Amino acid sequence: MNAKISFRDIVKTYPMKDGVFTALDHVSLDIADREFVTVVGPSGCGKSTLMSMAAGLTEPTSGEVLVDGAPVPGPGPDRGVIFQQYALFPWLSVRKNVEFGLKLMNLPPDERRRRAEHAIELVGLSDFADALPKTLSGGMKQRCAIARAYAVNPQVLLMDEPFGALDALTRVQLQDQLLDTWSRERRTVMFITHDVDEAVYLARRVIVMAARPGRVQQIVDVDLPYPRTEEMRLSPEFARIRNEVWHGVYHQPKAA
Amino acid sequence: MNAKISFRDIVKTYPMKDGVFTALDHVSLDIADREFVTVVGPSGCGKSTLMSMAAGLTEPTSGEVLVDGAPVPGPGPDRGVIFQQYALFPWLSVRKNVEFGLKLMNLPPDERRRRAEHAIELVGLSDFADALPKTLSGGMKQRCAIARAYAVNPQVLLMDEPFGALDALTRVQLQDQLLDTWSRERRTVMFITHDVDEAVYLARRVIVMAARPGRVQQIVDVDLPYPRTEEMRLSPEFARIRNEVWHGVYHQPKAA
Amino acid sequence: MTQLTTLGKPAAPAARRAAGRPRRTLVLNLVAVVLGLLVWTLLATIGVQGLPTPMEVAAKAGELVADGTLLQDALASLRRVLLGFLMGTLLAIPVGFLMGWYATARGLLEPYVQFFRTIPPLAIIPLAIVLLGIGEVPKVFVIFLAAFLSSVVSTFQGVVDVDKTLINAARVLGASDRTIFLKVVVPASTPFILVGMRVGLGSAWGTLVAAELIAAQEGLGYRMQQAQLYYDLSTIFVGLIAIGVLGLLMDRLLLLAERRLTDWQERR
Amino acid sequence: MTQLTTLGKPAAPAARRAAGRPRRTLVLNLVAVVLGLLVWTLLATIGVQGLPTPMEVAAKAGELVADGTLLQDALASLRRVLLGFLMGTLLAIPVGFLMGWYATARGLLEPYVQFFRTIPPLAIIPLAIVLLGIGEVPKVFVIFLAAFLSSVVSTFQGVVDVDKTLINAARVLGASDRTIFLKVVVPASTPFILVGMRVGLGSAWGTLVAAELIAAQEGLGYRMQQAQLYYDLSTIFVGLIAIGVLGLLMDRLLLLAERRLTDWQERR
Amino acid sequence: SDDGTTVRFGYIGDYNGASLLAVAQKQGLWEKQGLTPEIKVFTNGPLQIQALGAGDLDFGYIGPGAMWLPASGKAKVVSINTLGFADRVIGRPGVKTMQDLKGKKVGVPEGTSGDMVLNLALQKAGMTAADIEKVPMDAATVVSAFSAGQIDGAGLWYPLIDTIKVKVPDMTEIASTREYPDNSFPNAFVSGTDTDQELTTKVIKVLQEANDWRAAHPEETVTETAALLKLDPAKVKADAANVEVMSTADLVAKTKDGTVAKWLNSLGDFFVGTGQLKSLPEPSSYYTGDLYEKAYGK
Ligand SMILES: Nc1ncnc2c1ncn2[C@@H]1O[C@H](COP(=O)(O)OP(=O)(O)OP(=O)(O)O)[C@@H](O)[C@H]1O
Ligand SMILES: Nc1ncnc2c1ncn2[C@@H]1O[C@H](COP(=O)(O)OP(=O)(O)OP(=O)(O)O)[C@@H](O)[C@H]1O
Ligand SMILES: [Mg+2]
Ligand SMILES: [Mg+2]
Repeated sequence: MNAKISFRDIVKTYPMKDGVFTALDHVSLDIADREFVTVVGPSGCGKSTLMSMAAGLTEPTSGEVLVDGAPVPGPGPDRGVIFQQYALFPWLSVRKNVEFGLKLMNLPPDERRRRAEHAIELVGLSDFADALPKTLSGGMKQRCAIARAYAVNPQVLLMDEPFGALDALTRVQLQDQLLDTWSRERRTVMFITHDVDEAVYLARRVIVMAARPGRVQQIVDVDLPYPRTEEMRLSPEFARIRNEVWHGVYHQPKAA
Repeated sequence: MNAKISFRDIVKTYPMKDGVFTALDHVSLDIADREFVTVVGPSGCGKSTLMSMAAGLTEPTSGEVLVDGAPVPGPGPDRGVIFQQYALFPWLSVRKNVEFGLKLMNLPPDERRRRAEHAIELVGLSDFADALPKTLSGGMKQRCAIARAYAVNPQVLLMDEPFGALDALTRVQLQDQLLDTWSRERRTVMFITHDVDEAVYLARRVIVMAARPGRVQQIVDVDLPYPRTEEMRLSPEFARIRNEVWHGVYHQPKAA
Repeated sequence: MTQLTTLGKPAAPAARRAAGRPRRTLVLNLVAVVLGLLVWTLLATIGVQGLPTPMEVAAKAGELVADGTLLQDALASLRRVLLGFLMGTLLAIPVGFLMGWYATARGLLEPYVQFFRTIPPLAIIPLAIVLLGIGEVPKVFVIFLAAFLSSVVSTFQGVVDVDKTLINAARVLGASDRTIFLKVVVPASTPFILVGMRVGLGSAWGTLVAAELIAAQEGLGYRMQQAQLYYDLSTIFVGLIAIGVLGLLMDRLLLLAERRLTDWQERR
Repeated sequence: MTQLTTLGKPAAPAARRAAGRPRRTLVLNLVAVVLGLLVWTLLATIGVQGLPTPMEVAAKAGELVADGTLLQDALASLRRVLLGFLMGTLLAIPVGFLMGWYATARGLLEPYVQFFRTIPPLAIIPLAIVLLGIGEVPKVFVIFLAAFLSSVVSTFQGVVDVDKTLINAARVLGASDRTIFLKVVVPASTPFILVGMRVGLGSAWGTLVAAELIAAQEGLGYRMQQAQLYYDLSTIFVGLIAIGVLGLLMDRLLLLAERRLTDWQERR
Repeated sequence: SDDGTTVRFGYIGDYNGASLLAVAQKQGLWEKQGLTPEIKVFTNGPLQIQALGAGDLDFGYIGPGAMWLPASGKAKVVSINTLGFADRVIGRPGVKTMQDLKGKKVGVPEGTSGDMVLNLALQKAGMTAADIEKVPMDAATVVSAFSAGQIDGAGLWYPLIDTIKVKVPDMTEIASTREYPDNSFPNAFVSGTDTDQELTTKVIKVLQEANDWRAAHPEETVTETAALLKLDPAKVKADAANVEVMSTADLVAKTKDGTVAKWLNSLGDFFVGTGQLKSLPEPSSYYTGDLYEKAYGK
């Protein structure tokens, strides 16, 4: 299989006062090149941990993470990450935050400028391009983080609840934008969300995880054609898949 | 009118390099005693700013905020706050975070313990009571912040997107718990959310705000009886109100 | 201003405070200085033997200003302190980074940094003379060492305390260690670095007297030692006050720099 | 351990590093010390005039240990430094808080703190003798002053930099200023406070020689000054090394305290 | 001295500063006068004068370099101790006369006896301070700077010169204190300005008896002093070689015939020259010679 990212029998434990806590328990998962997968699961089931391994920021206790068939070489600009906690550089304006990654690519200044402007516009922050993060509202911070990741235009996008702090309309707009970009440029996307609707609407496959210990519970294929449309959200097929995912998440057999 | 919290002609501006930015533009709003209002509106429209004024943490540039008819006397334990950014004390365990407010009330230790345990259990963190915040997932941090506010059992609850980082099931559970507590003990609740469904499900009135400048656009009464049930979510009346709110938020006439 | 309006104190006083702030601080500073002078006068006139009064010191200062000695001494000392201080604190930043970032560098450097930090500058002088002679170099070196050693701890801690998520954010954007240092660690630890610089500044001035033990021909520290031989307390006080005032001025400049550099911080 | 596994460096080395860390650090420390001794021996045997070799110093140390002088001196100095250091840094915490929190306190205290920070301890001695005599009190006082002045800046900065949202979170739970100070500001600024304490510790030891100018009858600083009368460099080196080692040990203890106290921090 | 029997006595940890106290203690001379000594070691004279002024000390010891302090009324000299001949002007190998130092760097701790001997040597050679490059520095600094070849000459004293000799064996002694018999460098014991006559007399008595014992037992004195100072006796002995000890009778005689006053005046001249003294005070205004004579009579 032509896997872009492979998780091979991943175990992640944390030492605790009383024994160890198993955050991920033998998780294996392949994400194909140019695939869009979403990950859902109860709070604390290890979604962020798994993603952080793909980013090269966390090491598994045992098991292996492969990118393009080779062990993950640490973090790199080929895999863009949007963190659950935004992680903006507080001393840089919105524009400078977005340009941070572009500077590292040694782009000519006007090209850099252009791409930053574009990403900022995409998330609707043009009027705040020169504002410092501390003056932004929660949703605006999140959008800035999104713009920063988009601007670099990485091959793989790892997104941890990227639209969690956004109002419904902005959210739908950004979902459609993301799908649009993805289908045009065919990036690989791993997208964590707690919104089942969103998970189904975006993905080719929905990874349903279970908690205590964190593991892959079920993988639901979404056999809806791209481009996805608002009508599809109302289709019976969508409702069926939605229910299947919901069921997978919330009627899990209790773990040992 | 028997208003618990009154916003009287509130203006909030921030100095900018080029002139001032108007975050709130002549906002007036009364929240009755024992009322449950939700606030929705686009990202950056001033929801958090408004709430922070009720908490006594931010001062309006002009206008007045009254609590029980008197100018807001600064922050106090009568008004519990759940911050959009959680604001947990990173050096305290979940339990100690939750007990923080209780200690300030000079409760006897076992009463304190009991109430903390209860609040922690309510949000499903019992197994992590002794964990430090840095070891919690995003959703778990948010639940800890919720437990901390609940434990003090304040007369007024000011909640800023409190369920934003939670998975759908946990979210529904906490919504029902909140409604349950609210109807039993009849607290005043001001609840910010970006989920229109949630806004309608919880509130007696939904305050719809508009952005640029931030202002109250519309107030939608929700004439559904309490206790609210899952069936109501599917009722045509719910759908109608939901649509009205959605319309209010997303089809706003553009401001000058 | 922002941080003051969000102080969370009742509305009116905070607003007033925000408005009148710079002037009020100045007034308080003046009050403090006047109080200090009063206490001093009291000590000098009533109790303590040998203590010159502020008037005597002022007269002596007048003399020293008139014949140009004070200006010349101040300039000589200022040059030494500035050089030593700048080199010391600027070197402390990369060294603090190395120690905070690479376990190897830390293991190798830390014993020395900690060891020499506790060694009094007076004790370094013989070695400095042997290795560097008796010109300006050993004087600046002693000051440099003091400034470096006292600010490196702070810088090091700043590096260690940088929020991990910010470093991760830079890494995933493809930043090298060097970039992370310059573009993330340095700005993020600016508050610590500036504390380090302010502490280093204090050490630099505090070491001046010791440094000017090395065959100085002029300088505030040298003048004070001369005066000590003659038990000329007024001149010693003029020297002390000149050092204090110059130190205070430089500290204010650093504070100003800090305000501008850490504007992005959310704080009270 | 946690911070090391999240270092973001390639998997294998980081894991290895985490496992072998304490031992590796120790080895590196030892390597550093051995290197230092080599350089010293080289300097002493080949180049530098008057420098005693490590062997000579060790022999002198043996003598001083044998006749009990070293132990007695070390204890006397340790007592002074500990007292002065503890009082100085503990006072720095509330004073730093007052200055960081109340604009009035800041306006009144800051000029003095900044002023005295730049004044060399040597210059304080005459005043200390006049006001406090020649017993233990003025010695401890001089050390206290040095420790206080160098750690108060750091504490102050820590207070100013405490995350506003945490203070707000405490306020809305009904915390008074006092509670906020004890329960939020102090823990949140622990990293700064501990930097302050470490810098203060350095200053305290560094001031020891000056303090023991005040008619000390025993102590490492006193012994070094005595040795200077006869230019007995070996004894001076024994004193320096004893000070350095004691300082290093105390610093390690502080570091240990820091590790335990700031365990909650997310960092590399 | 609350009950009038405790005497707080300051000293400096070398042969001159400590030998009498070591002897007095060992020979029980304090007890004979009904006094209890409390001796405190200092690193220099001015600090002791300060402690005398602050009331923390009753008596102290100063070298010639600090003699301008009693002369300016800060203390009283109660007894001359010895004459020091330890000071030299030294030069790097090849420097043979003061003329050779012309335009060269000469390190000197200002205001000390090293400075004095340099001045005298310059005078004798018909030169002034302007003829050399006088570099003021701390005594320990002079040692380092001279050994490291950073300066060409120095005004310094033994035992520090011994240290230099080890490093620069062929250094030269250009001038010595011994060459200036009219300009002796006496060191002395001092008290505060308000002298309690009775107590002072008793203390002088102790010092006189110790002085005579020291004059009679030079070897033992070195041993006792080394023991008190925890120093190598050889070092103390070398130190003592540059000291002229006089018997008490001799000192009394020299007080009577004005020799002591002459010494003090010649020091005073030096201090007037440096600016440390504004005018030359009458030695009797700060040397309590009468008490010294009386005590000897008892
Ligand atoms: N440093 C740590 N020490 C101990 N436990 C940790 C640590 N980091 C994470 N965990 C635990 O690992 C589990 C998985 O965390 P993770 O952040 O991956 O959850 P998540 O699925 O992203 O949850 P959420 O949806 O709430 O963000 C959690 O139970 C958390 O408590
Ligand atoms: N310190 C500040 N300086 C300048 N502008 C600020 C400051 N604080 C907030 N603002 C601005 O005020 C506006 C309202 O912010 P607020 O946080 O209240 O929005 P919000 O409605 O809560 O948005 P969200 O849903 O994204 O959290 C935003 O446009 C923000 O940029
Ligand atoms: Mg997560
Ligand atoms: Mg908000």
